[in-house]
Amino acid sequence: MAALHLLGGDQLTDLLLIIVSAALVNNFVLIQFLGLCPFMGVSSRIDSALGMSFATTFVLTLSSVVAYLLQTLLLIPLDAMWLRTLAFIVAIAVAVQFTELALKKTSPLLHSVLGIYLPLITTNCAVLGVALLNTNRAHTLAESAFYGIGAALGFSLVLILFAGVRERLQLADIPAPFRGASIALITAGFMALAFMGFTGMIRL
Amino acid sequence: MADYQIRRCERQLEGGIHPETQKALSTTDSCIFVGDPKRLVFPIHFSGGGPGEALVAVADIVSQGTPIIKCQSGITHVASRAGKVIDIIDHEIAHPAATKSASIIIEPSGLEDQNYLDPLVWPFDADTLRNRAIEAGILGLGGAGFPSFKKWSEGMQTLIINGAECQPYLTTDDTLMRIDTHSMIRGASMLSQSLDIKTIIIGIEDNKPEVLEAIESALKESCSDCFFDVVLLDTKYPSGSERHLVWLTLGIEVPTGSHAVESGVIVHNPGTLAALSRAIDGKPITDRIVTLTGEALAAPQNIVVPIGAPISHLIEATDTNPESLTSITIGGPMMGYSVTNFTAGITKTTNCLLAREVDIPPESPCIRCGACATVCPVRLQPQQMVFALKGGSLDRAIHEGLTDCIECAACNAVCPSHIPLAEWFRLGRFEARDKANDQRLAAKARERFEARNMRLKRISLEKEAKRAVRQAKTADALEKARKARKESA
Amino acid sequence: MTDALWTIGAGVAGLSVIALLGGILLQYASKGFSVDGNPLVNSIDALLPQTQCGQCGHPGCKPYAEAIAGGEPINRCPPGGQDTVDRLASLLGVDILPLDADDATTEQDLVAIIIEKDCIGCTKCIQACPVDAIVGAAKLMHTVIVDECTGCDLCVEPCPVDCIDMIPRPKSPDYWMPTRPNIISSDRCGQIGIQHG
Amino acid sequence: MIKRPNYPPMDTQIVMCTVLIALVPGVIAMTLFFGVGVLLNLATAIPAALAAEAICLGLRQRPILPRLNDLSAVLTGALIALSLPQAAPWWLIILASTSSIMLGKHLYGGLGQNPVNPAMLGYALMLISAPVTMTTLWIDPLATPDLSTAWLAYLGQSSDAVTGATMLDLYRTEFRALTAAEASQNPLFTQAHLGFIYGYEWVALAYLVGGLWLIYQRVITWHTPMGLLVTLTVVSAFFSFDPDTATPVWIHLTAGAGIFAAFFILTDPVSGATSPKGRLWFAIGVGILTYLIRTYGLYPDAIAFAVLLMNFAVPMIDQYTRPRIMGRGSSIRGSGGQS
Repeated sequence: MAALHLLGGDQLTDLLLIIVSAALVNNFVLIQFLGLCPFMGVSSRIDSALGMSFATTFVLTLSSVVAYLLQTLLLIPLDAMWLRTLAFIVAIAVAVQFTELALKKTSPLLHSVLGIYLPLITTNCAVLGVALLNTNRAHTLAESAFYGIGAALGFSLVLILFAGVRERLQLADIPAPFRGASIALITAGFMALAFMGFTGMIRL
Repeated sequence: MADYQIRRCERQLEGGIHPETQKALSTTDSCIFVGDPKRLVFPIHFSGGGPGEALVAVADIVSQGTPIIKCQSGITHVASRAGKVIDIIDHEIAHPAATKSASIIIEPSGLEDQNYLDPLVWPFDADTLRNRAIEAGILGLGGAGFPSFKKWSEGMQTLIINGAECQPYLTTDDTLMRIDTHSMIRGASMLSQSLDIKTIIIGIEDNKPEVLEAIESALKESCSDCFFDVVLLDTKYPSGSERHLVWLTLGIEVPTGSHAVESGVIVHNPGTLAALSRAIDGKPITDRIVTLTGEALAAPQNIVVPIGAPISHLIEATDTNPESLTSITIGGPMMGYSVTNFTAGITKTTNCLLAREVDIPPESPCIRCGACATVCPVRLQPQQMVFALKGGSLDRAIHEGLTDCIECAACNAVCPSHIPLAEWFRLGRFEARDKANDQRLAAKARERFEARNMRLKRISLEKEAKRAVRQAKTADALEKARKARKESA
Repeated sequence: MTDALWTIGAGVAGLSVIALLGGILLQYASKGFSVDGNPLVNSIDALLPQTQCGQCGHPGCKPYAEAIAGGEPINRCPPGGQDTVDRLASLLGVDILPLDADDATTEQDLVAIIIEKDCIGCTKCIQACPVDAIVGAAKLMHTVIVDECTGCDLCVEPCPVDCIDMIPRPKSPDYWMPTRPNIISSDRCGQIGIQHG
Repeated sequence: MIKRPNYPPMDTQIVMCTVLIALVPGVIAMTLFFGVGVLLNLATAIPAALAAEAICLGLRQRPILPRLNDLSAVLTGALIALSLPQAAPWWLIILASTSSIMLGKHLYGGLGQNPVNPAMLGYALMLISAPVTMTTLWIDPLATPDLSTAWLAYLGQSSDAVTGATMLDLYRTEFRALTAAEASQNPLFTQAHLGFIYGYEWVALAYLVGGLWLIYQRVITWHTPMGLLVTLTVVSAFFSFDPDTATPVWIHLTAGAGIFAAFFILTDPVSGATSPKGRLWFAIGVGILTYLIRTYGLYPDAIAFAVLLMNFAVPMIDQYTRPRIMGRGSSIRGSGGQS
């Protein structure tokens, strides 16, 4: 993306590319098929999709930073990289629990709407995936944070768009056997097909 | 000579359509009176002005002008001819509900027996005029049948005479404004002066040059103190919708959910004002002009008929055999409704009987082409609303603005899939009304439930307190008694 | 051997540190974000039909709303019908359950009416009415205020002389509803009660 | 003088028919430059689409004839036929056409219910499933094949002599290493066709004529084509400061499916945005995505993916581009929740 180099320094360009790559080209839901559970579960209404997006964005960004810090400050000095997965899951669980408490206070309706999916962010493979991919790719702190943000943006984008489509599908005259989850899964497949158009855009 | 000006409207209706007007079909220079029918039918609850009660009993003899129905809104309907009440039964009515409803049947005697009110003498105040409108049964004669006096609140700035008559085929107002111009202007002036309104706007579409001429000459003869602003509108449907006329002539957008009156504007049909003028002279509404038109009629024309005359009687007046028609549309091709039973009597709101063969092609699925949105005069998205309604979601349709629909049916006219959009919206609006009513009842029930719980709680607390006092007293007494016993022992 | 011990020690220490930090954070968060009451109850209550009939097993709609917020099934409200269940499911993001009711007639909008000539004026129905929609005094005839009656039928049982009937809610004489336009054949037929055609 | 209709034609069938007529100039131009393969595509795709439509309607126990008569399946078939490579084998065309109708349309309930453009869905499915066939079998306008060559290609034995990559593809691959001056030495530029540089431009012009006629007939509005073409022009002009690496604006507009899509694909009312403002945003989105995917992506022509991507954004666009209702302070936003 030569043009982007003209817009800012290389450092900034790289960070932007990381965001675009994580959000669109290697979209976590539609290309890497991570985080499908909340994608199918919380996409029947736009407002709950929005809430889930905010919660996931927060958790993803927070947990990728925390995971980075854990790794550099604790796991590497202790030479305990084998604990990575375990440590990350604990960190993510804490972040999710924190979000849940905060959400319960600030928006009880959203808290109830997100219901089971909120604690499930803990086991949202996208979250753990981001943390692990960050360490695999030896991202710096800023890169980790931006990768998390990019993944979250991509997740939010497809979740909200998908919720919009599903709200329309609820009114459509869908053949009886395909109603509900089946047409949603098919549509998600077509959405993944459309996102394949981004393939090859950024090679990172 | 009254002060007046004639101007062309500077605003353009957004959306709207140009249907073939077909007005020439029924336009005539004069208006004939037809003979009295054999019987007159007055629905008790559907004559306009809300549900009513009969003021007469079977076998009563009534004069022309005797009150026979009193509505909830106060409006009184009178017998349009002298005669005898022969029955009060469930009878077919000319109404989109297409049901039978309790009606008073009167057999005209043919006698010139009139029972009119006393003429009002100027000056009179607004309350006198309101009472007169109630007694004379003045309703919006344009089709909606809203009790006119309810619009006459204080602080109004403008009276608009809605002479647009934008629906195709209709020439009722056209005829009235040409042959009864003076009554209309007099009624408007009297109303304006009693309400302290200075400006009267007359809105007419530019396809009625004869009306303009008639109004101009009438205004020259009039000695009204009001300023008359005659506005020529482009011929486009639905420029005669109340909120659109207000916007076209004054530039005021009547906010959603409110009426023109709340924006300081009264809008009346020319016929209503002419009827008001006669009511001031003591004559309640007994007759009205009806346009009989359509390609299926032998002699389309405008006629003056007594209220309550059966539809078949009107059809016969055009040299057409009623049995040759399967159905007739009441109220014009756009917003009218179909009636198949011709024994129903016309009401004050029946402005047009339209007989024509229409071949509506079968409906096909909506392709979201947006033609309806292009012509929607309130800028709704009919395609989205009908998608929601057909999908079973009233809430979504309401969110899209269903309750703002004026049911003008311009969308119906342009839909390439021939979807009866306006029918869906009418149904949706009725359902929305019921739903709002349910919610209101639920809110009331919640309030009462909570109030009762509070009361029960308070009562039980009071009882508790009383019992405590009582117990304390009893304990006290016992203690005293015990002490006394001890002492005595 | 020391390596292994070191590794295990590091692991235990690392995890302990993480757990400690996380625990402290959450401890403070739970204090800082503690909530009083449950505002969700009002949103649920708004969807209930407010008949206060008690068929859900709770004395009124508000208590049932509280119970739902506490996790009770959403399908216990026969007067609300399946429609209410669907709305609740949508609000709370839970699965739609079939209505837990004996028959389908419960959805009909009814009101109580007192056969006035039979009424002995015992005031039992007045005490039973959850919305104070029955007026009257002891030994005097009672009457239902139709507009306020929710059709809960709680007054029918207590009446010692069986003088209370449930009738369909009377409509204004000029009430009417437009007919539904024909719909071209659709898989939604069942959903909106139209025959295949 | 043709009478200009007041409203869109009064029937779905007439709407579809008008669009089909508007395709005719483009089809003629394509046949002239790319050979009878175009007609073979049409002759295969349209019956396949009709058959698929009939089968689906039959399975759903719906009246078949009225839906076949409205010509919507014919139009979908025609659009997919014109989008596919001209030397495409028969199985590809049939697969593309039937999957358009069955997956793109009837899975969602048939005409008027589909959230994505059926033709573009079929195209994208084929592009993913048979990438080589879909990218190499384009006819070289300098070597218009005769009937027998076209027939052989139809049967699956295409000849390298007449096929190749498209102009857009050349710019992405071969020309990238060349300067603008070197690229202009390509025979496509040097061998002028009837005054124009190469065949693509004639085809684009023919589609433009058909498209403008559609606007004149009020079947489509100007918003969508204008939105796409202006966006594509502006974006590609903005990034073409280095003529040696960038694909020229002119190529962006005429060499790919740009004009064809602007007037015939994006204007599909069912899957597109529904308000004029929404249509504009939809087209702008497609324009930007098309440029991005064409320039940085793997696929030579990006219209299909860009259209599909924006199709998924349509419900959101619709919710935020409603016109302000008369009498209301602001326009309604959002979906108003569920049920």
